[in-house]
Amino acid sequence: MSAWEALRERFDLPEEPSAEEPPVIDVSRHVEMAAALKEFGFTMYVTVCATHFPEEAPKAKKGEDPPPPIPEHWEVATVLRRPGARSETFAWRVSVERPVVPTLFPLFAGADWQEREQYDLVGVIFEGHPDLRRLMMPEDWDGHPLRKDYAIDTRVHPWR
Amino acid sequence: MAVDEGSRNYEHPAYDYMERMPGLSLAMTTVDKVLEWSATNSLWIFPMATSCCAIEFISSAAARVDIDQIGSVVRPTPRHCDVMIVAGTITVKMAPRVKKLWEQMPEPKWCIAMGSCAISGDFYRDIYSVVPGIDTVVPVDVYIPGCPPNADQVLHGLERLQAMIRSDRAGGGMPREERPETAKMINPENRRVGDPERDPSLTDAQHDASRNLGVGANSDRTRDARPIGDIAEDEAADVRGSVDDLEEGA
Amino acid sequence: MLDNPIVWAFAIGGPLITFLMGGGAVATWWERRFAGKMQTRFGPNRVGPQGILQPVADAFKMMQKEDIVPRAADRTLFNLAPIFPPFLVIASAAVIPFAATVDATGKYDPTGAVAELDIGILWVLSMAGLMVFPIWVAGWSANNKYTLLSGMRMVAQGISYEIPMVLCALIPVIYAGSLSLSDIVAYQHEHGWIALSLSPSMFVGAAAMLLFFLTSLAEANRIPFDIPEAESELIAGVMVEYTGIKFGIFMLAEYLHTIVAAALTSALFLGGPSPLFGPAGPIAGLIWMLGKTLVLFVLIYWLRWSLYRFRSDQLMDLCWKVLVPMSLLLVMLAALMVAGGFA
Amino acid sequence: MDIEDYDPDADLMALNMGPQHPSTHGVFRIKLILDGERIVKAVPYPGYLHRGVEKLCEKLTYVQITPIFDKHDYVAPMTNEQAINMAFEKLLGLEVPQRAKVLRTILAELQRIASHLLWLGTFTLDIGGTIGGGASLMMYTFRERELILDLFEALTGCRFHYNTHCPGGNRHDVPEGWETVVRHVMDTIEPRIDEYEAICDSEIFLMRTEGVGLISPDLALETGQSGPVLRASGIDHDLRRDAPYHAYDQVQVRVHVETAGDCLARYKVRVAEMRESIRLVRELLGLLEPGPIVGSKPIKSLVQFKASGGQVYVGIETPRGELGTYLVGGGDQRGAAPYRCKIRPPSLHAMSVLPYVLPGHQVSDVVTILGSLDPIMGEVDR
Repeated sequence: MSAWEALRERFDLPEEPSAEEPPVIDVSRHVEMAAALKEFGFTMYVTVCATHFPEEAPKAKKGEDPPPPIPEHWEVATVLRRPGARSETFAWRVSVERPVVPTLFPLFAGADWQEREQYDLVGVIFEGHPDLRRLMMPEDWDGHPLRKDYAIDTRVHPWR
Repeated sequence: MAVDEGSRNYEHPAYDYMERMPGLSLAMTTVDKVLEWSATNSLWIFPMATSCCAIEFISSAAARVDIDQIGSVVRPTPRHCDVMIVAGTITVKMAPRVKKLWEQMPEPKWCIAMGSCAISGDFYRDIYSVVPGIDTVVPVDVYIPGCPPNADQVLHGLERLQAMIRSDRAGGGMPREERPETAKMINPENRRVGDPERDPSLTDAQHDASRNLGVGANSDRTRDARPIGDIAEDEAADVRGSVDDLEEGA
Repeated sequence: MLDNPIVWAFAIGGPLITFLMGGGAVATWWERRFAGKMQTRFGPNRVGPQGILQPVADAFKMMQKEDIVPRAADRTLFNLAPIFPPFLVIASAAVIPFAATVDATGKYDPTGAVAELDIGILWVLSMAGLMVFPIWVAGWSANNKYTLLSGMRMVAQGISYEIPMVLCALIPVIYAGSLSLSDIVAYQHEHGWIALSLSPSMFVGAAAMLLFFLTSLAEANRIPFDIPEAESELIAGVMVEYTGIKFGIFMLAEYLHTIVAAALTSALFLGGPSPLFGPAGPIAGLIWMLGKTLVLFVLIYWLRWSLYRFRSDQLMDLCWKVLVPMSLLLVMLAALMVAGGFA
Repeated sequence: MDIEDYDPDADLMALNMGPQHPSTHGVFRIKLILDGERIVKAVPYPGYLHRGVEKLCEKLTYVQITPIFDKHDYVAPMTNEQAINMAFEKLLGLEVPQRAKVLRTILAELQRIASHLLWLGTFTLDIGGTIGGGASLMMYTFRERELILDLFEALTGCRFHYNTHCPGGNRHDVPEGWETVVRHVMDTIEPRIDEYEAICDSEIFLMRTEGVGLISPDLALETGQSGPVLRASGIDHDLRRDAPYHAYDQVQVRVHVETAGDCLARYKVRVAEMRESIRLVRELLGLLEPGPIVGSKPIKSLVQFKASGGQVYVGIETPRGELGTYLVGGGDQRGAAPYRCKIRPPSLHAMSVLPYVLPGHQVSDVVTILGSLDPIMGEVDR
């Protein structure tokens, strides 16, 4: 039985895994999902990717009222891997309106630096992370460079 | 040139003695020739090797090229070196260290920017964390273009530097290449935290943001098995003054 | 006139110091060429024939460099420390006989030492023991954590390795029954070299020579014992903060130390100027002495460019758990040999 | 463990290694709290080479991104190009022709040999010192590495930073006689690996590496180790065999696993991988059949490829471990550029194990352990 089948009922996943669309689950079940997968053999922490989606107004169709704007939100995708023969990955997403996501550090020590990096660059707070400092940028840097409203050439520091 | 080079006209005090000593001043030309010969043929290198170019720089010390031919040795401490070769991208976080290490080198000293990242930032030049050219931080004498330059180009760059030093000693001055756009690239939009010129509202907003999102509230530990201490202990070590914020020799 | 010890000291000491200094300088060039050949590189080859003027260029360049004393350093000690290492090394070379004369009666008389002390070995070993101090002072006074660690390592290593070194140096003393290096050489001329005679005592002698050679490598900070100057972790050891010619003096002292260690080993265990075959005149003695020194010197650099380095605790383990007991055992064996009349 | 709790009377010293240090493999800073020479605590500070690659990827089109990926792991650019281009191909739904697949696999294996050669040289440099035996071995390994770089130069025109992969295929087909030269180079390198082993089979090398830097299998998995570090800890996992991509399903990859988990085991795994790569290159050269090397859509313009808003993750086995790319497609509005590109660098995970491993070791072991993890700071910091 594949991991997908085992977890489908419990987490309301779609019928078939999609190659391009990792399932979105509720943020309250984020840690539960990781724990369930870890029990299922997905013991290797691969990556976490936080993406910033600023507020966006979709294009209105002709003759219709413009649809309501999509509010600013963050998506945090997590990938785990089952090591060994016929290794496979499992990815899922959580979507949040405030950039606060529970940490996976108690489950996977490898989440330590990856989450610090996402906090540093995207500004997502991993709640419960014991040591959430900036990893890449200097400690006194302003802003989170990978947010979409952060201009690419915003240099905060004078460097000499 | 964006970098103040007023302090670069270094002359060893021995020259002064030699000029005043009767008789020896006649031999100045010969002595100066010997000194120039020795200075150009013993350029010891401090490798500010950060990224890709560092690998090619190591190759230049290896079998095919071997910069040891012209007497260049790589020494790991800036105090022993004559030439700083900046090989690789320098970031905003690293630039103060480069500056400090440059200042730790004894005069007379020269700087070579190796590779397009060190010269102009390459295609990282517009990125928030990258210094667009090391010549905004330290004065550069020789540029070795390439991404990365081949190993033999490093040897060629050193030989160009030798020619420059000879020209300088002969009174021709140090011919150097300039990048005119350097000067206007050094003013950042925002000031560093703690800088009096910084807009206080920025600092307040940052504090508010972190407080609202609960960064400080999260610092209690969740795992007992973790062998390293948490951030508070780390800070404590800093407060006790036991940390040299920057390396002395490294 | 040469009977006057002061005239003698100048007559011999001047050439000796010149030779050692020049030899130290040439050694730097030679080592770089040698390393180049070992590593399929060229090595310095631009200044002078085969790049032999490279040490001259390096020395003049170092003299031109700015002299930096770190603000936090202890200025007096920092400036004082580089003076002593070459002084101590040359002083310890003063008692090594570099040649020998044979008078009409056939009496072999090693000579050529600046001062023929009766306690020659004691002098050499005490000078070697003093070497720890300038290096520790250099490490301490620079007020840098890397130099401090390096100085501490140097003290620990120097003091520990002195013990097996002294014990191994005792074995020629036991055999020859004298503390004078000239007497030891004369004994070896008569009875065969301590490390290479055809008697039962040879095994003890050869083992003692091996241990003595190893410990003198440690005293001279050569690989595999160069943890005080472990540049992959401690950057450049105690020399991190020294600029220009002060650093150059330290470097020179290291090379001198190597030469003197090789000369001492050959005098103590390989007969010094005593020839293996052929005539035993002063010139032949000088050539033999230099030849033996050169062979050991090449060996040191051969080892240096092929071996890795110990960790500091492993170094101490090696000293206290292996070298000290072994050298004690060797001393006892040597005493038994002498008592049993084998030597 | 709190410093004060550890020993109130101890005179602890904080030693700052880096960011510019001869043995940190680039600009890496690590703060060591020392008790004498013993490490009580180690705090790493990466980020001195953060070049904002991920932000830059959002500004460029799919075709433009490949040369940037060359630079982020500058010791193995070939495998980096493959990682990002495989992610593009999955997102854009492009097929790679058979010849390009085999060629990519050959290039990846050659790159693995070159990367491990460089690692061996720098590792022994850390143990033996820049003036010592380590430097000698480093010169030898660089001599052999140059041979492989020459192969790449003949193929792409560059010593590194090749930009030879593109979405859907390769740019450069092999020149005439290239296969013969590859075989010749393999024949040259193979006996030399035995020589390196003979050099490293010395008592001092074993003393410095055996039992040093132990990483248990649990710790290795939990901290997300991959590649040789993981295999040295006894986990039998290699993406080339377990999740084959390119032409790895057409050959049999033998995975070398060591159980000790120390620096010596990592050394053994990498040396065995070099031999295995030589064998694979020879086998793969036989599979290189004539055919196109670019897929159905040769590149004509920079904005040719448009992706939906999908999200994909692709991980491949580089010399350092699993290099993955998490791509968020551009969607309708920014179709020609990725919306978000997250790189999963193996070196970052390798370095994050340092605080767990270093305490209890000596200062000299720091460089040994750091070197045995084979970190590339360009990859850690990006």
